[in-house]
Amino acid sequence: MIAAATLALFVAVVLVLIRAFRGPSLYDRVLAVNVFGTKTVLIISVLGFLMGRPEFMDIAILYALINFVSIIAILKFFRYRSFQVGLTRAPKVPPRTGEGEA
Amino acid sequence: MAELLETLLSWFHVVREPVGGVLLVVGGLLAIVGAVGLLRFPDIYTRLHATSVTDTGAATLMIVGMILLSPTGWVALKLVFIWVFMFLANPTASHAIANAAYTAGMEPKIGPSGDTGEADR
Amino acid sequence: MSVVNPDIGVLLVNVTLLALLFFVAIAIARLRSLFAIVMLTGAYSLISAMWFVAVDAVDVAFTEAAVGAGVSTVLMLGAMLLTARTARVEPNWKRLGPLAVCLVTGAVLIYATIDLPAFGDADSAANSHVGAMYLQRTAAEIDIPNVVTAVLASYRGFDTLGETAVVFAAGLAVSLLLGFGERSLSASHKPARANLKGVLVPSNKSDHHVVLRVVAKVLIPIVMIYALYVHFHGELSAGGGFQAGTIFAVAIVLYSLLFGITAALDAFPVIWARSIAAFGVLLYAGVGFWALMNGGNYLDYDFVLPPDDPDYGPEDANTWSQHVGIILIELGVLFAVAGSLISIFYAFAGRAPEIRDEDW
Amino acid sequence: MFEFIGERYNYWMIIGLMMIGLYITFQSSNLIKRLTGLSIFQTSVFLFYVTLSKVNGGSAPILFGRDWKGQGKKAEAEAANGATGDAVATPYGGDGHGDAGAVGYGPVDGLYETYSNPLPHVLILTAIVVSVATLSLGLALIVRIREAYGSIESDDVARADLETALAEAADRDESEATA
Repeated sequence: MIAAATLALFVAVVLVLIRAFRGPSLYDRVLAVNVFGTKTVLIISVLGFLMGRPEFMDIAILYALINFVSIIAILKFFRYRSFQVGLTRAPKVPPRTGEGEA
Repeated sequence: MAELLETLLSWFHVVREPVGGVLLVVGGLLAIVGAVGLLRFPDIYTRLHATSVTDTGAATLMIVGMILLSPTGWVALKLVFIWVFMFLANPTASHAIANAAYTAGMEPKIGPSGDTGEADR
Repeated sequence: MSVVNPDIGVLLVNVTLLALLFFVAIAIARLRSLFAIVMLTGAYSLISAMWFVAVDAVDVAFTEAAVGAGVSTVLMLGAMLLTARTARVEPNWKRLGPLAVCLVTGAVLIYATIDLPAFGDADSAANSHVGAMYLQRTAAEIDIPNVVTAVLASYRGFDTLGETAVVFAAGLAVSLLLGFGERSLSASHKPARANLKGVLVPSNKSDHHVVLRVVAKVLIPIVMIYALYVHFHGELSAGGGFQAGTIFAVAIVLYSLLFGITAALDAFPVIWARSIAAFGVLLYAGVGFWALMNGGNYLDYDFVLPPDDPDYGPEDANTWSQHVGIILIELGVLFAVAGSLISIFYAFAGRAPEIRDEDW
Repeated sequence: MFEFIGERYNYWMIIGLMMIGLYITFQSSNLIKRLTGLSIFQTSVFLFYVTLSKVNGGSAPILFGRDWKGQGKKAEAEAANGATGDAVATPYGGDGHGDAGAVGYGPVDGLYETYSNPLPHVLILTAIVVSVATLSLGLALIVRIREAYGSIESDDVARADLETALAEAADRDESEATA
């Protein structure tokens, strides 16, 4: 059963990779890599069970936590062309110079 | 009451492994369905739809299956954490991608079916 | 949990994952959009983390996950913001020379693999001498279950000190090249909103990003606590200072991406990043000197807390003292890695992009 | 034959990756793409080390089961009672693997379970963090090159350098001629 589930996940991963290769738009690639990340979480967990020592789940927790950091970086990359401004209105700090959004 | 609990527990130990295995396999099939949707659907929005729905579904099924299979409580607890974090982070990422694609001016494909969306490469 | 035959399953996973890595690498070689290359590099990192898990290197997989899931993608994108987005097309004849060199080198190397030990050979030279000795001795001498942490922190502490110093030096060099992020404080910077064709679009409601802000407010503290868990759990299971430092840096990067670099500089000033990086290296080296002052060798943790015993010598195992030494130097690694990576990120993010529209 | 391929498949794939990285580094004139190629090359070295550390039937080098819980006072008490069981633990004994069944299998002397080799893991774990630090250093240099030359294609940079050198030489000749 576990082996069958691993196999199914690998098939899914290959299909997702094909989408990442083909594009066509940049957002398709981003989406494919994001889906790839969630599949990685599942594969790492299942591999632990497959190998008989499922206590190394921590790596999967890590991916589940911080995999969307790169998605937010990409969002900023395309929308703002800068990592400097926040995604929100200016936070409540004394403004130093022309920070925040226009 | 105690007897009932004991019976339930013994039942649980009998069905644990088969039910966990079946959930794992069903989750894996759902993951494949989502990936096929990602591959075959015509534009970014439909692809997002296919993957974000099936991804959380597949993750839930597989994680519940693994919780049933897990040998110790710690492993089950870690799996619960994975589930919670995925439920927080996955829809957020989908939202961010959809938002970015929309504000960048990506148009949804509207028209008769059969247009695979590869033409505008 | 008995499985059919663990070796067969692991072997198949190994074969599949390496083939996937190979195809991703070929795709990277063929693309010229730098953005697509960065995305595929992310996928490459994910596949290699899976492969590390499949061949039992869980600590390595942890490090690859911590580095690949956030830091390296963000740094590549940050550099692309300051440079260009596409690579130029190369004429075809220019590919022939490199291709020939690579084919010949590859053929020579593949010929050499005939002499290498078989995959999984327990009796190979690499696996039988010093590696086996670490496995045998760790439980008695260091008294922690994670042999990788024991080797990293205690048996080969010199190596790790060197690596920590290299990370610190790289962080320092990047800061010297690009600045410490102070530029962002003086730059009056107006965010450009652009669509795919480079046309500025007017601001609208979706700019507030309520979803991202709320979720990040929940997740950033969890990421930081998780970094501490990884750090202090590193002696019992996979994890340790390198991973925890990277995860902590990712939390700061996430905060900075969502709330702006000015807010991040208020929450975690550059001087803190610089200071903890230097403090970490000094703490690590100081533990070595402390052991030296107590009569042992440099970085000999048996002498971190020596008992009041005139006959105490290098042959006595003192696992409590080892524990204290390992905790101290792991803290040093945590501080050095987190501080260096945060100041590297500030250096890239703090520079105002001067990208031209034709490069975009 | 099949066994031979199975035993060396990893090496061949890793060499393939290494050559792809080398090819990208040689062929591309874009400096960021070059760094990507270099990091693929670097990763292939990591994969090679970790491949060497795998032991058949082994698991992650984190002690578990009897190897870990049997340690300490309980094990000493058991040893005092002479109840250590069949395989008597002999720490520090031998320099390699016992002959537990087939060649190339079985735990290290003095241990009950089989583990993979921890040493390459340690080397690669630190190398990954160092690799991201050095990658960022390379990217910082590229950013400065872009600011100085206005391009990150190495051909352009070389041409600009050549033009500057020629102009300087011409200036020097001129000033020498006037002097």
